[in-house]
Amino acid sequence: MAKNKFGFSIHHDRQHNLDTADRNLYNRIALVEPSIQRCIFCGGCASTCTASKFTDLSFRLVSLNLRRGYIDEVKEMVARCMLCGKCTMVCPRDVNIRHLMVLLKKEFSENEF
Amino acid sequence: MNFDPFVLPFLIGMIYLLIILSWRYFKWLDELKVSDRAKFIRGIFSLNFFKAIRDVFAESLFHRKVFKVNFFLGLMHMSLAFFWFLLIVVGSFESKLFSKYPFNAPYDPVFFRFFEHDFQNFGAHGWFTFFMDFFLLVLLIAVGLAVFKKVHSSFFGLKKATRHRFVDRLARIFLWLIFPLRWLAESATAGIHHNGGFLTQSTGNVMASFMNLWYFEYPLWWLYSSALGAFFVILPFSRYMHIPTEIILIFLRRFGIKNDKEIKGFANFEIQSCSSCGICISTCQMADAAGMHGQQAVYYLQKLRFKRNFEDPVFNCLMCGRCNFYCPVGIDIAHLRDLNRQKMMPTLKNDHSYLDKEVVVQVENPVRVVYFAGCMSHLRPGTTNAIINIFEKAGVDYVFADKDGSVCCGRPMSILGATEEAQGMIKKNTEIITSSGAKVLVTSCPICLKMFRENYDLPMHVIHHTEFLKMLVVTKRLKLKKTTESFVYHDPCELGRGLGEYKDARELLQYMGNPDRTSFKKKRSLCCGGSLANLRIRADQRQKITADAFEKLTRRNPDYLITACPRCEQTFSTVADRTVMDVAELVEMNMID
Amino acid sequence: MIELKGKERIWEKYQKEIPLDRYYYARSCIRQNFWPGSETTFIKILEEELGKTILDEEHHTTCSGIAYHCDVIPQETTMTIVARQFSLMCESGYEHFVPSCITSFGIYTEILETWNEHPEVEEKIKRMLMEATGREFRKPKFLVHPSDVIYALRFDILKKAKYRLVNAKTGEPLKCVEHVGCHYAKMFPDKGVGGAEFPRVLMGMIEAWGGEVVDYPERRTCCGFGFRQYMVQANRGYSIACTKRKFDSMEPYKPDLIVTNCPGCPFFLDRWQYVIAEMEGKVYTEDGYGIPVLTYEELAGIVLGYNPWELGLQMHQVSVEPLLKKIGFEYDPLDKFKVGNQTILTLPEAPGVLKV
Amino acid sequence: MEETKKHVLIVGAGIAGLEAATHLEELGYKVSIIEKQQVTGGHVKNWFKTFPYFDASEAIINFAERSLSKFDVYNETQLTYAERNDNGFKVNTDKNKQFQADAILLTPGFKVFDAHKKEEYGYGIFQHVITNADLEKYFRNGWPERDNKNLRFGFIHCVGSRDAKSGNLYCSKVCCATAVKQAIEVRQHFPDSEVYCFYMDLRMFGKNYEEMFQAAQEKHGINFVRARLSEVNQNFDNTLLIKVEDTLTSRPMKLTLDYIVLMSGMEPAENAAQLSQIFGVPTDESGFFAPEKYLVSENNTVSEGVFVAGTATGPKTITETINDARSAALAIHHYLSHSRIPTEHGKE
Amino acid sequence: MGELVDRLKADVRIKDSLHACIHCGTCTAICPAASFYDYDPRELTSTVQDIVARGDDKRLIELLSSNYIWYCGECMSCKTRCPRDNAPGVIIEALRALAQETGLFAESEKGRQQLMIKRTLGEWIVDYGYCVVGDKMLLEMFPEQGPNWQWVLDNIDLVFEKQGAHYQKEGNGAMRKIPKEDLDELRMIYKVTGADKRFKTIEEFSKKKAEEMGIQFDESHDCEYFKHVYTFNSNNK
Repeated sequence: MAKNKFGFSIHHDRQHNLDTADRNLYNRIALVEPSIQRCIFCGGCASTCTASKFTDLSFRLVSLNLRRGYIDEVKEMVARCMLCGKCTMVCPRDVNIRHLMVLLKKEFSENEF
Repeated sequence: MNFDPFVLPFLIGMIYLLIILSWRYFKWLDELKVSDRAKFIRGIFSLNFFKAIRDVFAESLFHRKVFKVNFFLGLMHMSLAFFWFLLIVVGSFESKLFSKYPFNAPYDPVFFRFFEHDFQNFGAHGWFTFFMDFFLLVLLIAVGLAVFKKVHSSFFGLKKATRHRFVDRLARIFLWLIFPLRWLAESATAGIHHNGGFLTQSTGNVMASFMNLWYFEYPLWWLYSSALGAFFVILPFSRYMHIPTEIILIFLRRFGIKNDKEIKGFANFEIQSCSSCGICISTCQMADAAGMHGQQAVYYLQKLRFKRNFEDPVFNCLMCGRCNFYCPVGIDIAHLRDLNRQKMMPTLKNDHSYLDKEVVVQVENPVRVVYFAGCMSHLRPGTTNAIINIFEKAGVDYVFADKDGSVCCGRPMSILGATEEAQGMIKKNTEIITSSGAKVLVTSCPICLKMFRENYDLPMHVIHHTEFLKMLVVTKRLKLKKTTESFVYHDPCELGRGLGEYKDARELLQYMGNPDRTSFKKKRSLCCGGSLANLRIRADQRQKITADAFEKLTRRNPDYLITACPRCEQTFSTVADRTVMDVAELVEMNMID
Repeated sequence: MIELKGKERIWEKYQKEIPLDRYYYARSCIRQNFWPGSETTFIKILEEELGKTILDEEHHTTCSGIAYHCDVIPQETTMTIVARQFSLMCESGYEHFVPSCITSFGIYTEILETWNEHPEVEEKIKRMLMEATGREFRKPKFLVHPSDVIYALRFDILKKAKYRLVNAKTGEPLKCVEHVGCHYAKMFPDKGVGGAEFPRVLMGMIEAWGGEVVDYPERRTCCGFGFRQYMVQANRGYSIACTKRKFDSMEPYKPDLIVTNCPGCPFFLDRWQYVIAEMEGKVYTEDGYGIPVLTYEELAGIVLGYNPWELGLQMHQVSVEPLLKKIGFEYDPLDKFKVGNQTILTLPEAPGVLKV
Repeated sequence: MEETKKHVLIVGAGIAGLEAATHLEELGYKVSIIEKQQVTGGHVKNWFKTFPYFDASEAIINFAERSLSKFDVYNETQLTYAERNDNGFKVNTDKNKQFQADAILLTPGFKVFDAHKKEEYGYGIFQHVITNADLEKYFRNGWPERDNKNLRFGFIHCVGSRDAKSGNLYCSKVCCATAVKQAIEVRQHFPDSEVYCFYMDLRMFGKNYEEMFQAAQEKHGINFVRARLSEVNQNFDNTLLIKVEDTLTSRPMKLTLDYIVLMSGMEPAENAAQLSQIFGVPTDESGFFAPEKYLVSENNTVSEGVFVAGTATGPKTITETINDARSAALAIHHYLSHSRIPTEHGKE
Repeated sequence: MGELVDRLKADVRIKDSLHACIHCGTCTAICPAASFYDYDPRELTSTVQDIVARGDDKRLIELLSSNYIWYCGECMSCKTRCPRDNAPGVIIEALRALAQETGLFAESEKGRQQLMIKRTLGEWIVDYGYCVVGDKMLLEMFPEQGPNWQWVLDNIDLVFEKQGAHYQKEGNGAMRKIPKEDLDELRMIYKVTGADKRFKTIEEFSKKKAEEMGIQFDESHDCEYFKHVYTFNSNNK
C-alpha cells in the first residue's frame, strides 16, 4: 500500500464473496475424486496429520478453501503434505484425502496431465 | 526332396516368423546395457547355459509352476507344450530315418505322412507311427481340455478367465485347428495308403468307409498347412509370442540379467513372455475380493504389449506383490509397474522447507539403539508403548527418535512414483537418526524399514522390531512365557514379500505359542487392503479386501490376529471381530522377569 | 420487489412515545463544530415554526461519549458527566432530554438501561456526582433524539414547506438514501422509531416531504467513524473502506442525496467522498459533484426554504447546489461564501477531482 | 352398552390426537375430538413429503385417519370452558357444544414460528424470502412463477430456534432434517439450481438422517456452510444478498441468492396457554406443557385426568408424535381402569 | 491465579454482555472491523469466555497486550444480532479499559495510540467542555477535512456567526465558551471517577514504552512518540 498526502490508504476488504469465488478447481477435483463432497470439516485429518506437528497443514481447511476458491491458500498447504496417509485412515467419512492431496499437488506442479 | 505346393503356407509362415523373431530379439538384446550384454556372452559359455536348458524343460515344457496352481491347468499346458515338442523332435527323427531323399526339407517332419506312404522295408516304423499317433492323441486331448477350460475355468482353479483381445482369440482358433487338421489329414492319407498308426489308421478306415478320400485328402493337407502358416504369421502379434520368448527370458535370467531403469531390453522379453494364463487375476485381491477388473498384471502387460493406455493398471494397484509370486513365468510385474509410476508421475510441487526450521534434532550423548516408530505407528500407541516398555524392561540403551511426531520416511511418496520429491524427508530423517550415534535402527513400520534399507544410506543396522525383540529373547535379556490364547500371524506385504523377512516374527512367536496354520502365509500372505500404493481404489473396495482377508486369516477362529505392521493392524481393526495386535504387544503381555 | 406492508408490520411494533414540547437540548461535540447550522435550525424550527419551548442553556457540556467509545475515560466518568447533565436538566425544571448527538443518545440510553439493570451502579454514580459537584439528579421522563422530534412533527413542517423533495423538472420524487446512526437503535431496537432493522425515523421525513427512499444492500453498514479508527490517522484506512463499501453499494441506485441523523456520519459520508475522489479519482455521481450529504435539520431547512448558507451548507465539501437546482430552490449563489458585512471572502481552494 | 362406555375428549385432531383416538377407541372408549381447523390432520396435512424416506405426507394422514369414522370429530370448534365434577370434566365450546368427559387429552400441537419476527431476514418484505412451510405449499401447489433457470437457493437453519432474540432458547429438532430434505427436493425440482444450507449444527439424530445428509452432499451436490444468517438485503437487480460469517474459515461472507428458505421452528400452539390455564396444566419456560414427570411420565400431568401428547410438550418428529400418542392412550387407559402408572406423586 | 480475570469479571459490561457463545458468526458477518482487519468478534467472544471460565490470567495478559482488542469500531452492530445476547463491542470496552489500567495497552501498536487520543479529546473535555474542538482539527493532522474546512478555519468566527453559533462567546449556543465553574466540575468528576488516574497510567506507560523503543517523548503534541503512534501503521508498508 502506497502512502499518500492523507497518510493512509483504503483497507482491503476481507469479506469473502461467494458469487465471484472460483470453484473450477474444486469441481474438477470432485469429478476425479468425488469423496471430497462427503467432507464434514471435522478436522480429524488435521489433528492426526504428521506434518501439522511442524507446520500449518489442515486438510479441513484445504477442503474449505477449495470450495471458497482461495486457491493460493490451498496451494501453500498442499505443498507441505508428505503423503503419509494418516489422515485418510482416520477420516470418519472415508474421504480419500491422500488421493486428493496428490491430485492437488499434480494440479500445482508444472507438468500437469 | 519332397515338395508340393500345399507346403507353401507353412513354409512362408515359418520363414516369416523366424525373420520377425530374430529381428525383435536382436533389437531387444541390443537395448540391454553394455554390462548386461557382456553377461549374456559370458553366460552362453557357462554352466548357467545348461541350467537354463533344464529350466526351459521344467517351465516352458513341463510348466512346473502351473502344476502348483492347479493340476489340470498344469496338465493342459504341459500336454500342449511338451507333446508338441515331442511331435516335432520325434517327427524329425522319423523323417530323417525314412525319407527317400538324402536332403530333408524343414517341412518334411510336419507333412511326412503325405510324402511317405510305403514303409514295408522298415520294421521299426510301426513304433514311430504308434508314438506319433500317441503324441497327437495327447495333444488332441489337451486341445479338448483347453476348449473345456474356456467354459469351465473354475475347474482349472481360475476364478475368472482372462479377457483376450481379438488377435489372441484368432490365434487361438488357428492353434486349436492345427492338431485336429493334422489328425484328419493324416487319417485321410492313411485311409488311402494305409500308412497310419492306431489313431490315424483307424480314423482313416472309418472315413474311407463312407467317403471317397481321394477328393478330401489333398484339401485337408492344404488346410493343415494353412492353419500352421496362419498361426505362425499371427503369433508375433498375439500372446503366443510367449512360447518362443519365454525360452530366451529363461536364459537371460540364468545369466543374471535383471530389469533396468527403463522399459526396454530385458523388460520387453518379460512383457512378451506373459502367456495371459490369467493366474494373476484370481490371485489379485482387487479382483477376487473387491471385484475390480482390468488392472491385473495380465491386462497391464497386454496394454504394454499393444501400446494401449495403461495408466489405470499402473496406479490402480496395491503393489502387494502377490502376482509376482504366483506368475508362472516369474515376471517382476511390481517392478514393471513401478518403472512406469516413476515415469508417469509428474514432479510434485512440494515445500518441505519447514522440516529444517521446525524439527528439532536432539544431539544427546550417543545411544546404542535408535527407535523410529513411524507415522503409522503413532496411530497404534499400543504398539509403540509396548516397544518402549519392553526396551525399559530389557534395559536397552535407546532413544525414541520420533517421540514427538515423525517425519515421513518418504516411501508413501516414492511408492506413488515420486521418489525424487522425498529427498527432503530422507535428508531430515537421516539427520535425526544419525544424530543419535546409534549402532542399530529399530523401526516398527515395515514401510519405513523398506525405505530405510533401499533409499537411505544409514551407517547402522536397520531392522524391524520383531528382529530386535527376537534378539533380546535369544540373548536372554527378555524372557517370555507361553500364552494361553491362540493366534494367527499375518505377514505384512512390505515386510514379507517386500523384504523377505519371515522368520524373525515367527521365531519370536514360537516362544509364546504356535500360530494357527493358515494357507495365506509367507509369500502367499494377503494384503490387508490398507496399502499406501493405491490411490484410486475406493474406500468400500478397500473394505471388501480387508474383510475378505480377515475372514480368510481367522478361519481357525484364533483369539488374536497378530501382525507386525501398524498399517495392517489399523486396517484390520476396522473390520475385526477379535483383537488385532502387533507382535510387540503380545510380547509385552507375556514378558516375565 | 419490496413489500411495504411488511415494513409497516414491523413499524407498528416500534411505536415510540415522543413528547411534543418542553425539550432540554444538549449540544453535540461534532455537530456544533461541523454543522452548527443544523443545531441552530433545529431550535429555529421548533421555536419559530412550531412554537415549542426548547431550552438551550450554557452550563451543559459534552456527554464524553466519543472519549468513552475511544475508551480513554472510565465508564464511571461518562456516567457521572451524564448524571451532571441530568441534574442540569432537573435544575431548569425540564423532563424531556434531547441530546443533539446520536452517540450521546446511545450513551444516555445505555446508561439508563444499565442503571435499571444494576441499581447499585446508579447509587455509586449518585455518590460520585455528589462528591465531585455536590449535585443531585433525577432521570429524565423522556429521552428522545431531535430526529425523533422532527419525525413526530414532520407533517407540521410539511404544512409550512416551500419545497418538496421532488425533481422540479420531471416531477419525479428524489431518490434519497437514509443513513441512521448505529447508536440510534442498534443497541436497543425498541428505543428507535421503527426499530433497528428498518428504522422509520428518517424514512418518515423523506416520504412525508415527497422523496423516495432507496433501500440498498449496505444500508445498515456503519459510516466508518469507528471512533479511534478515525481519530488516529494510522487507522483511517478502516474508516474510509467502510464508507466506500456503502457508496459502492448505493451507486447503482443513483441517489440524489443522503440524509443522516448522526453527527459523525454526514461528516464521513461527505469528507470521504472527497478523499476517495482524490485517492482513486472515483466520483459517485455522473455530474462529477458527488452525492450531497445532509443532516435531517438541513433537509427540513431546505424544505422550509431557509437560506442554505445560513443552514451551513457551504461547510460541506460535496456541493449541494446540484440538489438545490434539482428541486428548483431559489438561492443566491454569491452568498455562499459571503458573511457578516457582506465583504467577499477568499473562496476555498477547489479540490482536485470533485467539481464544486 | 353405549352409556357404560367411558368418554375421552381430545383437544386437537393432528396426528397425535387422531392416533390416540384410534387406540382409545379400540380400547373400548367413547372418543370425541374437537379441532379448531376445518380439517383434521394438523400440520402434516400442509406438508408434501416427510424425511428421511420422502414418503408422501398423505400416507401419514391416511394412516392416522384410518378409523376416523369410529369417533366424533367437531371441526372449527374451540374449547372455551371446562370444570371438574364428580364424574370427570364438564366441557363447553365456542359452538356451545357440551361434553361430559372422564379424561381429557390435550394435543393442540405446535405453531410454526412467525418468521416476521426475524426482521433482519426480511420475511414479508422481500418476495423471495419464504419459510419451510411456504416451500411445502410450493411443492404441493406448484411454484408461483416459472423462472427455474439456475436458481440459487439458501436454506437458513435455526430460524426462531436457539435464539434469545426471538425468545426461544430451545432447538426445534426437526428443522435440520427438514432443511436437508427440502434442499434435496429443490435440487430435484430445479436440476440447474445451486443449493446452500446455512447451519450452526446439523442435528441428524435419527435413523437414516445422516445417510440422507451424506446423499445431499454427494448425490445432490448441496453446499453446507456452517454459518448463521445475519441479515438479508436486496440487490439492485432484486436478487437477495445475504451476509454471514463463514465460521469455519473465520471470514465474513456474502452471497447472492434467488430464494431464501427460512427453517421456522416449532412454538407452542396459540391456544396452549389458554388450555393450560383452563385445565391447570403448567407449562415450561418455553410455553410447552410440563408433564407430571419428565422422562418417565411425559403424558400425565399434575392435573388428574388431564393428559398431554405430541408436540404440545415439545418439538417432536412424526414418529415420536405417533408413539407419544399411543403411550398417552395407554396412560389414559390405565387411569380410567384405575390402575395408573405409578409415578412420583402416585407413590405419595 | 485469576485475579486479573476477577477484575475483568467485576466490570458490569462483562456481566451484561458475555454469555455462552454458540459460534454462529452473526456478529462477524456484519462487523466492519472483521472485514477491514484480520479480526473476528466471534473468536474474541469465545476467547474471553474461555479466559473468564478458566480464570486464565496468562492468556488474558496476552490478549490485552495484543492489537486484537483495538480493531473494533464500537458501532455495536453485533449487539443487535447475537442470538445469545452477547455484545462483543461492549466486551471490547471492558477489555480496553483493563488494558489501560494495567498499562498493557502500550505493548501493542494499536494500543499505544491511546496516548494520542488521551492528549486530544481526552484533555479537550476538561479544557473546552467538548470532545471535539474544531479549531484544533487542523489540516496537518486531519488532511481529509478538505479545502472547505480550511476556508472555515480561516474565517472561523464570521462563518460560525452566519450560522447562529457563538464562537468563543459567553452565554449559550454552539461553540460557546464553557463557563469556568462547569469546567471545574468536569475536572472534579475526572478526579473522582478515576479518569485522572487512567490518564496518568497512559502517560506513564507510554513514556516507558517510548524509552524502550528509543523514541523521543515529552508532554507536547509534537514529540516524536506522539507523532509515531498517530501515524505508524505496520500494514501500510
